[in-house]
Amino acid sequence: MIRVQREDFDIGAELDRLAAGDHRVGGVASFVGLVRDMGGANRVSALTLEHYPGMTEKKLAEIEAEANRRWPLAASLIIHRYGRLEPGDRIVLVATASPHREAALAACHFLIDWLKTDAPFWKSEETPQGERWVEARAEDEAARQRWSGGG
Amino acid sequence: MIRVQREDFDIGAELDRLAAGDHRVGGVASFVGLVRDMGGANRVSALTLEHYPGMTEKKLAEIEAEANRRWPLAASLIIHRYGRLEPGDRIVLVATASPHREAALAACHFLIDWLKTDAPFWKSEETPQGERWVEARAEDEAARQRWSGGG
Amino acid sequence: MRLLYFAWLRARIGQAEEDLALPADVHNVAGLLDWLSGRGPRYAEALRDLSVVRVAVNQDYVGRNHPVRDGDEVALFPPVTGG
Amino acid sequence: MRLLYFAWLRARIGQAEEDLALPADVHNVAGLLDWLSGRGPRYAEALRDLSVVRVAVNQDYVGRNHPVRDGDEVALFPPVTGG
Repeated sequence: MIRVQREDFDIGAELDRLAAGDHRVGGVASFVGLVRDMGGANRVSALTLEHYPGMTEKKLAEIEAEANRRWPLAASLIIHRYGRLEPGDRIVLVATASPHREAALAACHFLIDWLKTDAPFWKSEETPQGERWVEARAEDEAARQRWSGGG
Repeated sequence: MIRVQREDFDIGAELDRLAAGDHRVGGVASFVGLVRDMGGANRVSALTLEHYPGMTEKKLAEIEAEANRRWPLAASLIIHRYGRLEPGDRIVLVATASPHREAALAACHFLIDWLKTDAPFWKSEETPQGERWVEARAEDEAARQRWSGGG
Repeated sequence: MRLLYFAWLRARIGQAEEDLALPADVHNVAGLLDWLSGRGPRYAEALRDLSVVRVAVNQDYVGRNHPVRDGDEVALFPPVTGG
Repeated sequence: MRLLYFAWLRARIGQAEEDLALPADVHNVAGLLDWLSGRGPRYAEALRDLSVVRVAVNQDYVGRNHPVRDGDEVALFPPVTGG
């Protein structure tokens, strides 16, 4: 399941719901991305996430379908927020449930790596020097490339 | 932090507490292990987890220290339950918080893999054929070996 | 054709979207970017470094040779930074 | 010496722990396992296949050559299955 929303989410409730009643599930892996403020010269007082409504949902659904094609998942969930967020706020939740620990862990890792490079979101940060657009990181592209070649 | 307990835990509360107030944290990875019942001939109505009090805490603390040595973690948490549990019940929670997504994900994976082979817990299952001790899986040993050789 | 701009491309061009009639001699993404660059200083500035401009046609990432047609939804944006 | 048994080793031996005086000629884990096997049919049965018996001395995993001394806490158990 995918959700793109302005509102915060409740991790415990989401993870409980993910595997609820399915007793074949042996493991639930999750990743939560938070707004980070490293302080000092890189002080970030807030960030705003912009996205491409329509394409975002399409890409997240494709990414989720690909994870389900590669691993035997009982359930998966991607929630991505947009709008203005402050340090410590939750941005994204990726969660996977599977009978097998390795499948849940690998699929979760795959989903967040792909989402970083394929989901049309853009961050701008509020800093002491004014607003600035976050630049894409080469490491994110490299992390994504690891999963190329058909799992 | 490590905890060995009979009681259930609240994932949302634990994950919130893990990174609370630390704005350098950009990602929280977690894995929850659940009691699984694959049904059919392998029907499991409950399992009982026995452990070695004293050594369990020692080993979990060593595993956690090793993860913190290998990756730049802001916080980590292992909660492992013992006693009688039913399908769908939570057994274990591993969670890691880091400024860096890759560190949080890798450390979480490492912790659950090591815990599977190094923490002195034993499961016995209640099945239609009576009680049986769960046997160790070669895959778990192989998964653990991947992390050998100093990170 | 509907054009959408995101992030600093939106900021530099000064609008989030516009409807344009595609010139007859523009057949693909490369041609569209070239034609847009000539529409004024804001476009020229926004599209100065095409190595950091990504394009989606009808909500799929495409390369520079991808065809464009009137009726398409074409989006221009920098490399994504979500997650 | 304090001996602890877990999982099916506890079940087969019939107790969770016992205090024993270490015979003078037992110096390491291998010697201890050999001596224990001779203490009766329950021990012999429990320790029949040593390939599935793990040993911890003072709460650390050890090999068969590890020394044992009176005063040690020695635990015998099958391969672990937690998590």
